[in-house]
Amino acid sequence: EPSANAPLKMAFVYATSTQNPFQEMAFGAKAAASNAGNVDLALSAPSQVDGPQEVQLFQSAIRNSKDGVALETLTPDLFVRPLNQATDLGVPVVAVDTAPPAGTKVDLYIGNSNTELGRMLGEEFVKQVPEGTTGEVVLGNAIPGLTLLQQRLDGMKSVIEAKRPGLRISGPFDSGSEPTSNFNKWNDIVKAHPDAIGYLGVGAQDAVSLALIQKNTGRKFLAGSCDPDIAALQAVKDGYVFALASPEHWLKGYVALSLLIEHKRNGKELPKGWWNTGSLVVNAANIDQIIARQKDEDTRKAAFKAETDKQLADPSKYLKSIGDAN
Amino acid sequence: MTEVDRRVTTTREGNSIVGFGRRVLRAESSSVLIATIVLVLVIGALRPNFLTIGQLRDVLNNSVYVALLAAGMAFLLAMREIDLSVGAMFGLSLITSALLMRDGFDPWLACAAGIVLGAILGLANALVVQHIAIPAFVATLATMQLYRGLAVALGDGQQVTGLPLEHSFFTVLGGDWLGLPVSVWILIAVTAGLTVVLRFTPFGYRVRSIGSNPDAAAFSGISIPRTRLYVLVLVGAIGGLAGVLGLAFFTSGDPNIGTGFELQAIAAAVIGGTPLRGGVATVVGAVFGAILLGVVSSGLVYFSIPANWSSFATGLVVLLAVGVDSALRSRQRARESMLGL
Amino acid sequence: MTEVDRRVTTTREGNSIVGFGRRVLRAESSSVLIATIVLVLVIGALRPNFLTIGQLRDVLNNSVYVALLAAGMAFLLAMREIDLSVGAMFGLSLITSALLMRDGFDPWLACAAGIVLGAILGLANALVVQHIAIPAFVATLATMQLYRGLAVALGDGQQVTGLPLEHSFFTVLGGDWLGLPVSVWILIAVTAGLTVVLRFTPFGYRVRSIGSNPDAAAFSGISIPRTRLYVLVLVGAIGGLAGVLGLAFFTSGDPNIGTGFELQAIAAAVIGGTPLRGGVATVVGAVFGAILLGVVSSGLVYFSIPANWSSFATGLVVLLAVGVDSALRSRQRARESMLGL
Amino acid sequence: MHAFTAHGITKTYGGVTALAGADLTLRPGSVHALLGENGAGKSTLIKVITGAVAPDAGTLRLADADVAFASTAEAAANGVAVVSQELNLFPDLDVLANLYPMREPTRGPLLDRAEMLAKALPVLDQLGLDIDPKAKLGSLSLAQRQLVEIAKALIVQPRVLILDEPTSALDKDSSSRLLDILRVLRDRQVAVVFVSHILEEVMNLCDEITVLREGRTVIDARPRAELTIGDIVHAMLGKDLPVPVRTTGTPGAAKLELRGVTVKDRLADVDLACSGGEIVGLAGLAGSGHTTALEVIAGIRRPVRGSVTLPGGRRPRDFRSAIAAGVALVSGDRRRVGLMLDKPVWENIAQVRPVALAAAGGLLRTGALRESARALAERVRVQPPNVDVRAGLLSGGNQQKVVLAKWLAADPSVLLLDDPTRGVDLGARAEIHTLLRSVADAGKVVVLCSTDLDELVAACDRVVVFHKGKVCAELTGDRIDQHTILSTMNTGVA
Ligand SMILES: Nc1ncnc2c1ncn2[C@@H]1O[C@H](COP(=O)(O)OP(=O)(O)OP(=O)(O)O)[C@@H](O)[C@H]1O
Ligand SMILES: Nc1ncnc2c1ncn2[C@@H]1O[C@H](COP(=O)(O)OP(=O)(O)OP(=O)(O)O)[C@@H](O)[C@H]1O
Ligand SMILES: [Mg+2]
Ligand SMILES: [Mg+2]
Repeated sequence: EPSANAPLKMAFVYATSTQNPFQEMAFGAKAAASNAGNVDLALSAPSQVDGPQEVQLFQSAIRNSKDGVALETLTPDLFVRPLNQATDLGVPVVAVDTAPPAGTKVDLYIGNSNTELGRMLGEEFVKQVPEGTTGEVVLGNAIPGLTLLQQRLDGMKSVIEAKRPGLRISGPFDSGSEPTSNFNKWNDIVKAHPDAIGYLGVGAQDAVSLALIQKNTGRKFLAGSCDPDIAALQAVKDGYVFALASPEHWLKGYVALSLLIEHKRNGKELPKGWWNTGSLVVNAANIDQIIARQKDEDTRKAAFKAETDKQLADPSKYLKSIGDAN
Repeated sequence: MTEVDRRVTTTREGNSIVGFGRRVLRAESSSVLIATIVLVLVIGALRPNFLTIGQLRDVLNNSVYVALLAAGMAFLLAMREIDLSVGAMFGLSLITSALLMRDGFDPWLACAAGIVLGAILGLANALVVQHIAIPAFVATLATMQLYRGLAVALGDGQQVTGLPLEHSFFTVLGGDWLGLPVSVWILIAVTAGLTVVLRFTPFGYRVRSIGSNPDAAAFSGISIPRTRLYVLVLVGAIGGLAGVLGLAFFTSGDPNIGTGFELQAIAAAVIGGTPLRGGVATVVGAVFGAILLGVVSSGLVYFSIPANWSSFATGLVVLLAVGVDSALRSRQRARESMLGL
Repeated sequence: MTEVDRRVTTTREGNSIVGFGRRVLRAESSSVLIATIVLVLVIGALRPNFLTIGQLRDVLNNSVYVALLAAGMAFLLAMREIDLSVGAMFGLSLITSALLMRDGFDPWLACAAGIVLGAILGLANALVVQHIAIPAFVATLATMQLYRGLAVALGDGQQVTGLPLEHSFFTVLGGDWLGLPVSVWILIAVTAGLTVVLRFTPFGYRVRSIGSNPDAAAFSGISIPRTRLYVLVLVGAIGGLAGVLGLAFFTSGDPNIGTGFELQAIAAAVIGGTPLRGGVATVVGAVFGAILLGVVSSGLVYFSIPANWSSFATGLVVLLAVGVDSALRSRQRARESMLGL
Repeated sequence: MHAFTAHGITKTYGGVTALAGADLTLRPGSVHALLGENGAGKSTLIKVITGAVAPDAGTLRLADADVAFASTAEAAANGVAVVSQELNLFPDLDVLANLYPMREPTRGPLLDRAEMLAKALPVLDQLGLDIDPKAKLGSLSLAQRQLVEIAKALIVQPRVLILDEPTSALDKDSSSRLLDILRVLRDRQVAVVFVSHILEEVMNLCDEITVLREGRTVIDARPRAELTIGDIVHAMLGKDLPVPVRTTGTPGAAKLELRGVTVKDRLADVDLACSGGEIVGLAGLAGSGHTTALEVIAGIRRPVRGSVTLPGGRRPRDFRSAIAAGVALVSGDRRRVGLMLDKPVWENIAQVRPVALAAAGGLLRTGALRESARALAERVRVQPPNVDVRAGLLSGGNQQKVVLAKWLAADPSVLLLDDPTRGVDLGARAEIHTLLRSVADAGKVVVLCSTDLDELVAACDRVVVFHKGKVCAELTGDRIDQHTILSTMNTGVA
């Protein structure tokens, strides 16, 4: 039995170390650990999105970090056995960003609603387009086969279809995730659909590429996307992108780790269900504030403090049934 | 008899069991095995938690897929070919079996279908290589995208879930037997089988002959296209097998699963002692190469490396591990005597 | 003069300019060029929009990075080596230049630093290969992760923005000259330069000699390690150059940039007519191989392929394109063997 | 009754005619010599007979049936075995695996290694090949590999056995052992075809002789007794053998010196001095260290003790520095260490001086390289004299000439040769010897190792004999004759 003041050994396992959205969550987790103090937090992620390898890292993590593991993954369905293994080993696990798969005993999921996120972006888009407008809108999907991007696309599509029925929606087309291929694909898509009024992506890189295309060609069109990468925020500030829908990744990591620490340190029961940490629209109105927030880890911590305090003080307000997660 | 002759003769080990064992060990590249063990021990010394049965079992279990693909890749490398589509064949077989199961087919039947599909994909590779007359590298670069695309398209870009997890397919193949995961037993069986094929059958001789000297092989009447076809089909079938084992463990189908496995499999085979230049191969080495890579990535988790440095650290440790392997290997080579002209 | 001699002499093309031109064209693998043109025309026939100057310019511009890496890769393949770290060197050079610029260094200075860094990374690869005595494939598999990891770590996992975009570095290198992007001009210059190096310098001959028969090369007094070192440094420097060109165009640095370029570069070189078995290489072919791949992915966009089918379609078109290339090539071969060459 | 007949065989490669209606008629129980100068079409005819190459026209009959083998494997299955000139072996496999391509004995699905070994050992013993059958083939010397290739054919127990220059890489001992085996096979009614450029062997062994010239049969299965060496040479070359100009060298200033050179297990305390102008022969049994001495001079091997001084006082640190100091090393193992088979002849000839040494400047002009290559190719008489042909497509002897040309192109001050005329025909060989003489006359040091004692006798001014790693005798003048060299090699005393 470790002594009472031994550091808690915890881990945050996430999809990849090289992409910004996941890093935001890692920053959140780190912040929670350092706020709580005396937590030995291991951050592990494959260098590319690679489900099976993440499974492997997770399996190592539940052995090394017995006090609790937060798991962020893009391929939750691969984790049925590993999650049960964690339960067998008595390691508390919280699912982050994607709902835990059926057939496991993990019953806390902390994430935003991706359908909602897509809808928010759709609403922002609709605001830019006068009623009765006709024409084409083109959608892109950076990683075909990734469920959460599909949910965002579905959400966005439903809003546009409902509110601007005169618009013809093309796609989604494959827009590629690696930065140069994302640029090339969008560049070609823009050329192949020269008359579209708007181009909408749902990944982190799309806004960056769409802004650069406008800059290079001098053509102005409506561009929107999700995830507040630094370069994407810059694109909003420069006026090339009307809005970014941010899933507020940082909050997910923070809340997940805070709850795990509370649970282990003070024996507080982990809540059950889907904790929706919410989403945020970044547009011209709040862009400066968000850029300031995203400057470094300290600014993030400071800016999110009010929100995290609020959410952790009243869990029930944020909790729904896991089955509702979308 | 000259002095040299005598010397050469004394090095002959005859047919003794010891000599046989030693030769097999040498042929099967023990150095990567030792390097793996050294790595495990070093990690274990620094982080004792790592040295638990459960953890080591997990490492083995996680390495099964790449190890199987690497074993097949060793055959290909031995005949100077490369198959880049193995990861995609793995993914497509997995998704297809999963879809069949979801649609109500008997899981064991779906499992067989997955393996057969793998073999068919391998056959398709072979036919493309033959009839378009392009190197397997280029052909499989294209079919890699094709197969991956099919995996995404068939599942409509979605993960395939809702499978009958209580069925014996999942409990047996995803379960344990005599303290080891069944998939590890299957890996052991496949490794042994492929080693026998490579070392003790005419087919294995042909594969290595072609890689060793393609002109002489053709001159000797060995059909290179036919041998390549068999090997590509074999690699496909192994990919299919890995796919269904993956399905049994992961219990769901992800269309992007296995992305990047091709490079890992090649790397594992090469680290294990199968050079790209052909003629030589070791299935056991390839499997241990995969396990070595698995140990590196599992082991690093124990060292709270800052996330931004984890990729850097992985590269560094791989470098160290192959460095140890290479040092062992060169000692062995030195013993094998240097030759002049 | 025997009868045989006489017949041989008549087929000889002598030293005429025509003969020279024909030899160069043959050596530089015109088939991939023709295949590319055929592909462009077919797409253009089906989707006339594709045949605009702007679109074709973009295809060229987009292919520059992989084309540069492929040009370097052709040298490596010619000597039976492979560098998997080219994508990571590209990324790391790009990020490093970007960071230097952000930190106030003169962009042109940062640009030079990026290229030099590339060369140093190449040198590091060479030293690893030499001193750990492992194949370049394994060494660069490790350094690929290492360099990529450094790119992530240096930039703290964030994109690097806030660069002085009005500086001449961005306007010149990211701009146009005589109707073509400057980076395309640089690609043309590098291609010409490397072709001269490969075909008309002792160094180029050494590279191809080694790939043709390493033992014979060593027995002719060619130092394989030294030649490999130069080539790896060259490839690194080209990676660095591609990196700074990428920075000038994209105007910000992303640590993920260039992921997967290694496979594309190898594929481009192989499709362009540089086989993996070594001894032969064509820089021009490699560049056109990259352009061919660029045409495939740009062209497909015009056919509104649903995202879930795009990978499948890409694979299919690549297969068709290399099929055309292969058919042309085999006709050419048949003609050559008629001449008894 | 004929064992095998080939009639009217024609084969052209693009513009090159390799065979133009060649005939060959074999009787059982007879050793049949197939002769002709380099490039006459001998190997091509053999490839046609054994199914490795499809003829353009002509008929093949085995016993009484028309045949057309699809591959050498099929030929072997029908009792027609071949020892090909360019060894068709697999360096990465062990000796045993090399002996049974496409016809491995099996037990069930598995190889029967015990059976393979049991069948191989007597053959290996018979050939005097005392090696571990499990040794990797790539670790064997050229001579040993040649014997493996022969063993491979013998194991088939063929009715027709075709040997394409089997003795070119063998020393006297092994050659005569092979000839004895062939005599035994003749007594067992096997039809043997024997290709060789060593007429002495031919006259000793063969019963009938066929000569090819430019792809045609010019002497068709004539009994040996009816022919003199002069007739044969005339038929082969279309003229008489050129007599090598035999001047006695006058030692020049350039000096190559080995002092107290010791190489572990190979050489013990060897002193050797060679002057410019003379051709020095090194002789010895396999393993006696004479080739090792060559390697030491070339810097390929570092002696543990002693020193090597090249002309001009430089010492070879490694092979590259030796080449830079003017050393050239012509090897008989042309395919492994001599040539780039996939490259045209001119690139092979250019490999040392313009490429490795960059002695022709930083920019190479293809035209100039081809031009100077053509001059050299002509000098050593490469046939066809087209430097754009890939080296791998040349006949064996012509490949060997390219290796020589490549090193002559480097204008060496020390010319080391290890079996430099392996597989080269009589006419060209005499011319090469004249060429060596002219190199020596230009004041260069020439050191020659050869498994062919006749060559030592014909070319050398002085022969240094090695025995068990030591120099045991130096023969000069009249004492350079086959008998003396041979007995000294074997006994260690002159
Ligand atoms: N595959 C090929 N393509 C083109 N020419 C060839 C090919 N094979 C052989 N030749 C040519 O055919 C001719 C006959 O060659 P072959 O090898 O039969 O000669 P050979 O009599 O065996 O000579 P040697 O005594 O040197 O071995 C040569 O001019 C050779 O260059
Ligand atoms: N220590 C050894 N281990 C294995 N084989 C050896 C060893 N020493 C010598 N041999 C074999 O004997 C052959 C001849 O050896 P060495 O080079 O010393 O003799 P040589 O005088 O050059 O003979 P040769 O006339 O064959 O050229 C080698 O090529 C090699 O195959
Ligand atoms: Mg011949
Ligand atoms: Mg020797």
